[in-house]
Amino acid sequence: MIGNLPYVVVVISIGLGIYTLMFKRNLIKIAIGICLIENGVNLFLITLGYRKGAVAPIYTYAPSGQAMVLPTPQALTLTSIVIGIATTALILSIAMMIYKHYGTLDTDQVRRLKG
Amino acid sequence: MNLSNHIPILIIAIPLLAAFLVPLISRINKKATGILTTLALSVSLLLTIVLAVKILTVGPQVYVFGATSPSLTLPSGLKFPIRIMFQIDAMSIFMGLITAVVSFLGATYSLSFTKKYDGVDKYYSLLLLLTVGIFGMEFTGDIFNFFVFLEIASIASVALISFRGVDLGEPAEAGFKYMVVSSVSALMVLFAIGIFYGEYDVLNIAAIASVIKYSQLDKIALGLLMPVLAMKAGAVPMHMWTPDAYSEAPAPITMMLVAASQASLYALFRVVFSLYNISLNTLTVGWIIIIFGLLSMFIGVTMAIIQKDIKRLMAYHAISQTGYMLLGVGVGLAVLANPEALKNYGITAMEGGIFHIMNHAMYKGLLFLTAGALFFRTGTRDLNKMGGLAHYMKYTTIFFIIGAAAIAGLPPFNGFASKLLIYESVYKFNPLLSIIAMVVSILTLASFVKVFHSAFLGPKLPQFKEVKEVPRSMVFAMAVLSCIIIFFGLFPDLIVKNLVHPAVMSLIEQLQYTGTVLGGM
Amino acid sequence: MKKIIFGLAFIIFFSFLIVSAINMRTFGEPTISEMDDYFIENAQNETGANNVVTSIVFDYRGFDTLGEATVLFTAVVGVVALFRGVKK
Amino acid sequence: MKEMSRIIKTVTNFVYGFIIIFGFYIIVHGHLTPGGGFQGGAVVGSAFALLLISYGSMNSNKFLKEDIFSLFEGFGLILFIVLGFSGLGITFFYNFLANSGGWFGDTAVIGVNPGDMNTAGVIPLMNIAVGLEVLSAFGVIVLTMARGAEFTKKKENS
Repeated sequence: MIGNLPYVVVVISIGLGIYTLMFKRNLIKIAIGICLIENGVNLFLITLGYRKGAVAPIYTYAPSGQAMVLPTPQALTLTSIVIGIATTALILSIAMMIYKHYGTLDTDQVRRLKG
Repeated sequence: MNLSNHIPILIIAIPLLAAFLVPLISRINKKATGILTTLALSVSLLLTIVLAVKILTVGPQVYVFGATSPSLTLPSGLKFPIRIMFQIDAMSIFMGLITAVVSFLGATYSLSFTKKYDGVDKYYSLLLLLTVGIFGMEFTGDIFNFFVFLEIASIASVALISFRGVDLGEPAEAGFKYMVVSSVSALMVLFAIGIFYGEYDVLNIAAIASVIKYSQLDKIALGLLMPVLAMKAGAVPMHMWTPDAYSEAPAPITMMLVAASQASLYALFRVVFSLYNISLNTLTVGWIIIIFGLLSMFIGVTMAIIQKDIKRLMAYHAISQTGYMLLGVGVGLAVLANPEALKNYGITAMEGGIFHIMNHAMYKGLLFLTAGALFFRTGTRDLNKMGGLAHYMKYTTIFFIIGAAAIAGLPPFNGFASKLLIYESVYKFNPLLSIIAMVVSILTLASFVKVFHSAFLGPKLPQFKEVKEVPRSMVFAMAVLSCIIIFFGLFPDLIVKNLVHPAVMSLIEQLQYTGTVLGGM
Repeated sequence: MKKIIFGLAFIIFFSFLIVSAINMRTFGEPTISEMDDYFIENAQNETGANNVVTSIVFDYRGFDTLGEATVLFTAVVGVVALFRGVKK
Repeated sequence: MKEMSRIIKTVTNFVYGFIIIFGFYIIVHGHLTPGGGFQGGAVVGSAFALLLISYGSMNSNKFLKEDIFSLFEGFGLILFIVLGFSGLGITFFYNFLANSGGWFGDTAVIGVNPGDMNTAGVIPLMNIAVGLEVLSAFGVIVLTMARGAEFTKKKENS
C-alpha cells in the first residue's frame, strides 16, 4: 500500500476536481476543478514512467551505466499539458464573456437555457 | 513517389493546411476564405471516396507515420508497433464518408449563411479544424492520438458554438457547458489510456486488443470509457449539453456537431467491439447499451414534444434517434458470444444500427439546415411566431417534408429502411423493445406534423412579407442531402450490401482488426 | 434530490479511482517496458538526437505533436473569435 | 490593466531580455538538453506576459503587436506542416535529414556524449517551428484576454 502512495495522491487530486465540478456554483471554480483533474491525470502519467534510481532519458553528459526512466509518459504528458493550456484559455475566455453578458459568475443565475 | 499510398494522410493534411492558411489569406482577401475552405473540403471528399473504393475492394489500409514505408507496422523483428498509425477499415471509412459529405455541404451552406457574421475567417478556420478532428477520431489506430483528435474536435466545436457569444449570452453559456463536459470526458479518456499504458506498455489499439486480459483494471477502464463516450454522443442520462449546444450553434455547425457526436459513438463501438470484444461479459454490457438506447429514445422524444424552439426540438429528436443506433448495436453486442443468434438476427440488428448512423446524419443535417434557412430569413427560432412560410419558401418546404418523413420512418425514405431492419431483428431478441421503438417512431411523426403545421401552413403573416427563398448555395446543400435521402430510401439493399455489411463485419471480427497491424495470427 | 444523485455518482466514481489505485502496479517498478526500452536503445541511432523524449515527441510520435500544435492554434482562433467585437 | 510601479518596470526592463534569450536557448537546444519547442516557447511567452502586466495593457500595445504575433503563428505552423509534408516521398513525418550527412545530418555518437548541434535531422527545425508557434500563440492569448478583461470591466462601471 505504501508503495502506491503516489497513486493515492493522484486519486485525491482527481477526486477533489470532480467534487468541485459537481458541488461548486462559480464558473471560475469550475475551471479550477478542471485544472485539478488535469493535473491529477498528468501526475498519473508521469508516475507510470518512474523507475527507481534511474536518470532522465537524455544522453548529453548522462552518468554512464545507469538505467533511464521510461520516456513515453513524458512525451504524453508534454502533449497533454499543452492541450490543458488551450482548454484553460478557452474556458476562461468564455467565463469572461458570460460575465460580460450576465454580470455574474453564479451558475444558478446564469441559466437562460432550460428544459 | 506514389501519391495513391498517401491518400489516408492527405484526407486530413489538406484541410489542416487550409485551416492554417485561412487566417493568412484573409489578410489579403476576406471573400477567398470561404472558397478556399470549400475547395479543400471537396478535395478531401473526393479522396475519401477513392479511399472507400480501395478499402472495399482491397481490404483495410494502414498508414504508419514516419516509418520507411507507409505499411510497415512492425520494423525488424518487433512484436508491437512503436509509431503512430492510421488504421482504416470498412467501419472507419463508413464514418469517414459521412464526415466528408457533411463537412463539404456545411462549408457550401456557410458560403451564404455567414454573410451576416463578422470574423468569417475564424469561422472557416474552426470549421476546417473541426472536420480534421472528426476525421482523425475515426481513422486513427493509436489510442493517445485518438485523445488528441478528440480535443481538437471538442475545442473547435466549443469555439464554434460560442461564436455568436459576442452579442448574446446564450451561446457563451452553451459553449461553457459543452466545454466542461468535453474536457472532463477527454481527461477521463486520458486516465483510461494511462491505465492501459501502465498495464501493457503499448498505445496501439490493435496491440492492446491482442494482449488484453480483462483484469480488474481493464474493467475500470471500460467503466470510465463507456459513460464518457456515451456522454459525448448525447445518450440520455448525460444529455444535458445536447439541446443547448445544438440549438445555439449556427445551423451548418449543428449539422457537423451531429457528425462529431457520432464520431464519439463510433469510438464507443470501437472500444467495445475491437478493443474488448468477446472477453467482455457481452450480455451485461450489451444490455447496458440497450438501456442507454431505450432511455435516450423515450426521454428524447417526450422532451421534444413540449419544445417551442425549432432547433431545440430537433436537438431532442437527435437524442432520441441516437437511441435507435444504441439499441441496434446493443442487441448485436448482447448476442455476440452466441454464434447462432448472432447469425440469426444479431448481424441484422447491427446493420440496422450502423445504417441508421448514416441516415441520421443525412436527414438530421437536412432538418437543421432547413431550420437554419428559416432563421436566416425570419430571424426567429420560436415556433409560435412562425406561420405561413410555405407561401414564401417553396424549396425549403419541400426539403423539410422530405427530412421529416425520413426521420419519422415513412417509406420510401431512408429512415424507413434502417428502422425496419432494427424492428424486425430486435423483435426476435425481445418483442417489447421493438414495440417501444415503434411507439417512439409514431411520437416522432406527431411532433414533426406539429412543426410543419405551425411553421409552414396557415395564412400569410404580415411580418414575413419580405421573406423570400434562401440563396442558391444553401438550396444546393439541402438539395444534395435530399437526393441522398431519397436514393438511400429507394435502394437500401445496395447500400446495406456494399457499405454497411462490411462495416459490421469489421466491427465483429476482432482478429481481422488486430491482424492488420500485427500480421496474420 | 439533485444533491443526493450527484453525491452517489461522486461516491461511485471515487471508489472506481480508489480501486484502480490499489490495483496499479507498484510505483517505480515497471513490469513491462518493451516499447520504452526500444526507444532508449535505438532513438539515438535512428534519429540522431541525444534527448530521447524529444525524439519521441518529434519523430516517433510526431503526428501527435502536430495535433497538439493544432489544439493550441484552435484555442487561439477560438479566443480571438470570442473577443472579435472588442475594440482596443 | 493599469501599469505597475517604477520598481517593477525597471526590473522588467532588465530581466525580459534574458528570459527571451533563455527561451530561445531552450528551443534551439531541444534535441540535446531538456526542453524543446513547447517549453522554450512557454518561457518566451512568459516574458511577454511579464511585459504586459508591468506596463499595463494600454501602454504595452506599443511594443506587443497582436497582428505580428498572429502572422508568426501562422508562419510557424505552416513551416511545421510543410516539414511533415516534405517527408512525403517516403511517409508523412519521415525524418529525411537524419543521418544523411547534410544539414543536421551528422551521425550521433552512440551512448553518453557531450552533444553535437548538427544532428537529429528535422527535429531541430521542427523545434524552431513549434517554438515560434507557441510563443506567438501565448502572446496572442495573453494580449486578447487582457483586452477582453478591459472591456468587461468598462461594462461593469457604466
